[in-house]
Amino acid sequence: MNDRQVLIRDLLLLLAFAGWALALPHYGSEFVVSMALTCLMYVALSSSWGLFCGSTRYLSLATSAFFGIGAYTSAIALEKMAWLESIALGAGIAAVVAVVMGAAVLHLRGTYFAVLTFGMTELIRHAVTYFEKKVTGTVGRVLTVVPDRDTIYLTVLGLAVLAVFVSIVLRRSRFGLALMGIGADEQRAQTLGVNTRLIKVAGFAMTAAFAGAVGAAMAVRWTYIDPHTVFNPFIGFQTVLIALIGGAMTLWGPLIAAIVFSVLAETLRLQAPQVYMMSLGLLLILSVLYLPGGLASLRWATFSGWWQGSRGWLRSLGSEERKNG
Amino acid sequence: MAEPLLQARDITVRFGGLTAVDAVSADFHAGELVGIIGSNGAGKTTFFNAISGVIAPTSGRLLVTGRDLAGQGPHRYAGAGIARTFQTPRVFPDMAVAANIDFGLKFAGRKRKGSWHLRDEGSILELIGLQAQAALPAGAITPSQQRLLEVGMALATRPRMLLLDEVAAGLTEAEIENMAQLIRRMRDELDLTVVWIEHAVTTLLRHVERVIVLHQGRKIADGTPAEVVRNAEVIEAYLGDEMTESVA
Amino acid sequence: MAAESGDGQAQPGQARLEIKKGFPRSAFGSSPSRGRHQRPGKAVSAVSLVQTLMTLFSWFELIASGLITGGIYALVALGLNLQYGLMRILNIAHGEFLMLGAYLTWMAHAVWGISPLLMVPVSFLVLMALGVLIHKLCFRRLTATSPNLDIFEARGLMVAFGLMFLVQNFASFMWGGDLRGYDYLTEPVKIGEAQFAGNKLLVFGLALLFSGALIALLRFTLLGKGVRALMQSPTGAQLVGIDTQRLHPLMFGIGLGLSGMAGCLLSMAYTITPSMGEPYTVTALIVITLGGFGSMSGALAGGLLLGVIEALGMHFTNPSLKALLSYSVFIAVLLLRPRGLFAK
Amino acid sequence: MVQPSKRQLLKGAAAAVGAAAFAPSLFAQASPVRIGYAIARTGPWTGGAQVSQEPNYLLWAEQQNAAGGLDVKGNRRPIELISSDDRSDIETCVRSYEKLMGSDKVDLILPPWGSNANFAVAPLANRMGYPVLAPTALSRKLVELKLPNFFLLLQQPDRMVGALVDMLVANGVKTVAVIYVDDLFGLENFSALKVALRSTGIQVVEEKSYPGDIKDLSPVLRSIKDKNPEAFIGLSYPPDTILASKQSKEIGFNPRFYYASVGTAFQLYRNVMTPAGAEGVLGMGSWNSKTSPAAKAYFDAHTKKFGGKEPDRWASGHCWAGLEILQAAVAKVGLERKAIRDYIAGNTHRTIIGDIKFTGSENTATPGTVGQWQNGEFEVVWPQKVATAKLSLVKPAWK
Repeated sequence: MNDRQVLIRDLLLLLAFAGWALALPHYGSEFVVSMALTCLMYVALSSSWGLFCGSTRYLSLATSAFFGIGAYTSAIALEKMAWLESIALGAGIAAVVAVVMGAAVLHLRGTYFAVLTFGMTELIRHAVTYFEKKVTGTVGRVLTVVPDRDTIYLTVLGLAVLAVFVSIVLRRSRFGLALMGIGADEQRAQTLGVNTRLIKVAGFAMTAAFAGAVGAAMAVRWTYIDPHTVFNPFIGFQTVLIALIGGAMTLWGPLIAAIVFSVLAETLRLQAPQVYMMSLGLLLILSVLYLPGGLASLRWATFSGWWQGSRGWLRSLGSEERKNG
Repeated sequence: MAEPLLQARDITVRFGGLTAVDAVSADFHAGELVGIIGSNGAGKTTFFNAISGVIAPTSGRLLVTGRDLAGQGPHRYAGAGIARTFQTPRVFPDMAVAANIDFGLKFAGRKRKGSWHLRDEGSILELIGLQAQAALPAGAITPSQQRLLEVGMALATRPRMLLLDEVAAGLTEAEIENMAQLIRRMRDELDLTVVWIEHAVTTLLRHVERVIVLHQGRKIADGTPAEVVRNAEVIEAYLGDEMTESVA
Repeated sequence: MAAESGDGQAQPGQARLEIKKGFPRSAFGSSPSRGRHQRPGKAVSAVSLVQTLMTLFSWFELIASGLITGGIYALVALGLNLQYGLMRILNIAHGEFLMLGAYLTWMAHAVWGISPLLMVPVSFLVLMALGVLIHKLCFRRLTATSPNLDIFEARGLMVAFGLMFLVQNFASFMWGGDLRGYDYLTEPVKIGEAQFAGNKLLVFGLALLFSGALIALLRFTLLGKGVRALMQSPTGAQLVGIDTQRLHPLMFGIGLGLSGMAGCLLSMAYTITPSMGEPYTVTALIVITLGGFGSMSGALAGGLLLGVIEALGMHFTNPSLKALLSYSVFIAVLLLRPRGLFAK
Repeated sequence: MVQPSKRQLLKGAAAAVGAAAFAPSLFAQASPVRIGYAIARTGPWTGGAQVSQEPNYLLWAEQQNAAGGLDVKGNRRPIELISSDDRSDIETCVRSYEKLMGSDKVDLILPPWGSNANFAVAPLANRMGYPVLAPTALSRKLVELKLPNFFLLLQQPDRMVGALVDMLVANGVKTVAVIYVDDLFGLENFSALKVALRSTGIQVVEEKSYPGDIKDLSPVLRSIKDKNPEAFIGLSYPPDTILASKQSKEIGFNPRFYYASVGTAFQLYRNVMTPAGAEGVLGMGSWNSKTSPAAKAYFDAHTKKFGGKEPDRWASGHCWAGLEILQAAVAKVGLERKAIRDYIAGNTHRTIIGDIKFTGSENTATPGTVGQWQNGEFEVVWPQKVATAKLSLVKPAWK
């Protein structure tokens, strides 16, 4: 019962968010829309990262690898294929790479895994550079077929909403439960019948598919892509930071953090770019030290303090968060 | 006699140069209540880990109702109906007690029809006596309640065989008795094969019907408690006294 | 002085060319893309003898230059090895602290004219103090609040990420984003026929010295025993009277101090920018992976090995393959020999 | 249009210019001309952007405002720069320009730094009808996009390496060794070099590419030294230009002609290598303060404003030339962007680096040039008609 109410609440919130974002291009200025686009990009990346990495506690730094793969795919495919097909292809190839990568590294945990995913991202970047240079004779690609901005916006919005929607559905599914079990105690989950290897690879591939799709959709904004820009580790770092600061295991945390950060970035960037980056670092440290559950947990803690026992649905929200957290 | 539920054939586990389990063979039949004893480092837990898939044996075969599962992952064992607990309870601390039970039901327990007592979360909670704690996070209940929950989680996989690793450790006298009751009930009412490791030999020998004794990785005895305590090798390994007393 | 050696160089060089032309190629085959270059004809035995000698010389030069670079790699890895290998803090901001050391040195040299050599101990001490402070502010709390080592590692990594952003942008804020550099000890030094830059040799020498000192420190002193005990069993260490409250910050501080010192030395040989840190972090990671986390001698050997592998790889194939090569080695070692190449 | 400010004139108005987006309109007489740009102030692009580009924007705005403002068809109007950091990130760069052109509706934009950022901004600006005069974009592919509003000030690879090859041929060079960085810049220049060398008798004794973050070039340089080429050509970026120079000195590799593309023209190069050490080194350079009196004035003003920081002798000049062209266009046709574009496309412009004329997007009037360090100054030494000093034929040993 409670669970059902939470589900309905989450879906309604998502619907409201989607509706608001959908309406934005009609009344928002050019600037607001492009800011919203970046914001949505990080909502999609961080939420999908949280899907797998949040619940299983596998710290993947490979987001930029999948992003880059998606970007390259759409750069190549767009000449022959339709827009959505290219995006789907980007997601597909990223997922395939994730399956291969996951099969090789997902038995390692903790910082080993983080370091390895980072290493593999760099390896892919250098491999693509080398391949491009040897085979095509140049490293970058110019994208000449470019859809208009609204199409890109709608696509990224769709991906962001899909990422959150999948998160909502997933945490009520066996798959999501298995991921959570892996995060809590992988071996225990195994002895209770979870095929952890399969689940991990599938979860990793799913995260990768989102990153690939986002990469495929965003790359067309840059006209020219080369390995250095699309495999930029910073994209991966920022995704992880946003997810963690927001609360990687919560549903709305990454979304909240993505919005907070976009706004913060835009306001601080103009006056004091270094200060923005420094406060990003500081915020991260503080949140790890004092708020390991992320921004979303802060909201819950304060709210529950104020409203304890006053409203039924709020209490159910609390227990839901706790169950997920 | 019917085919054994689990046949361990020459199970050997080596860690580097150390042989933790040395060519141990044993059959476990449906409905048996078997104890495994041995001093520290005798290889009890390693043997358990091997027959539940947590570690792959270096050599040997593990036939579960005739199929060799040696080298497969623990989920295959769980799927085949072999459930286990761990020495230190490994519950999911952030999930509610009920959700911890639910976990097993959703995975290994999903494919089998359980007996009446294992029909759902509620019935299992009732069996282990944790209905009152159902909504609490598993990390918040007492350590002895966590031991019960650990057993409950294993039961939720609706097993045919239950491997219990020192479930009585750290419990009070009364709690041990309670646990032993539960174990007997499970065997009797759920028709489970129960294999039970305990460091406290006295407690164990009082409740099991058959004992396997491991010493320095090797099986040195296998029989009824009464037989085993008269076994010369066992007495030598164990200094005897304690065991003879307990059976008397 | 250098002028003479430079001018004089052309003549013998030209003479040598005739004999040496075929050097690497004859042994390893040639890549067709590498230019029109005659292979040596059928060699008369006397010529081939000379050729072998010259080849030996070239080998020496190549391996020596690889070893020197490798020494620098080992130096870069020292601090991180202490922090990650021994304390399980994956300090991803390692390169940033190195950069800080480099900037301190550059500033001291460019503004006050202080000798970079003098800055070696200074940057060590400054960074060490900073390290102790950072440990007290961040990692102590982290140790106290993390339920297990896994979570401590993951959170430590996140804190280090934060430090990376903080330090890098602090530098950019303080000193701007321009490339910086200065000229110090760049005079070539001759060893036999081969020439090496003075500052590189200095860096190499100091890398060996500090690695050796650290190995000795950890192996033979009470401090080292304490650290090793700490790694094996923190509570046990406390029981035998090791003060973890002091030892931890101190070790972290020494780690950071070593990064600062490495940065100071590197600034003699390379240009510096606020964003220079990342490649060094990666290099350090690769080196300590090769050597096995926490092993000082392993890291030294790993660094030297990587330097030689890269030098050979670059010589015989292509520098572009260098990154591909080092990452492949890195990943292969992590997957296949996670305890390091030299682990038994 | 922008509302005329009703505020009182405050003293020191000019000093406020160039600060940031919210720089208030302090000028009472005329509404400001709002000029926007995003450029790297943090991240890896900063080094280039803060040497060759942004200082020029600031200096230009300051000079114009000190003179009473930018001449818009005879009316002097103050310049208000609206700028932000692009964090060396393409997406941030694109977003910033979308904001500038779409929301802020600035009067004019100035380009970001580097080929990649210009690739991203060019089609956008083209669509919005903003003319862009890019001083730090170097790629044939950008020319091939055929964007009517986009103009590249730098000489393209074929011209630059063409001049280099001409110079080598004229001096009887027979053998060269080439290293090039693994990106668009390196590859385009390298293929242009190959084309230019084809009709000459010059032999390439070694050609190797390397990744941009390289820390050690000595194995490559040693093998090149063994082959003893008469000329060394490094198609390199500033950090690797300096690395290669230092390591060449280290191993005593000192060919007759030592050329390294980007970074040689920087003041930094002289600081790092010392004036004596830099002596004779060749690189991409197109002007210096001897090129023209205007160039000298610019050089002095730049050095004075930025506390001794000199503009580089290559792209800084192009950047300034771009600003000169823009200034002339606005003076002639006002702020109507289509008219500015037509003015830029249709005329030959006199600038501090000489005449500039565009064919399509490409600057086809400025010849390819070669620069050389001589006595602590980076001189233009080739071709003779734009040379500021005579080519010194034998490079002295590294010092």
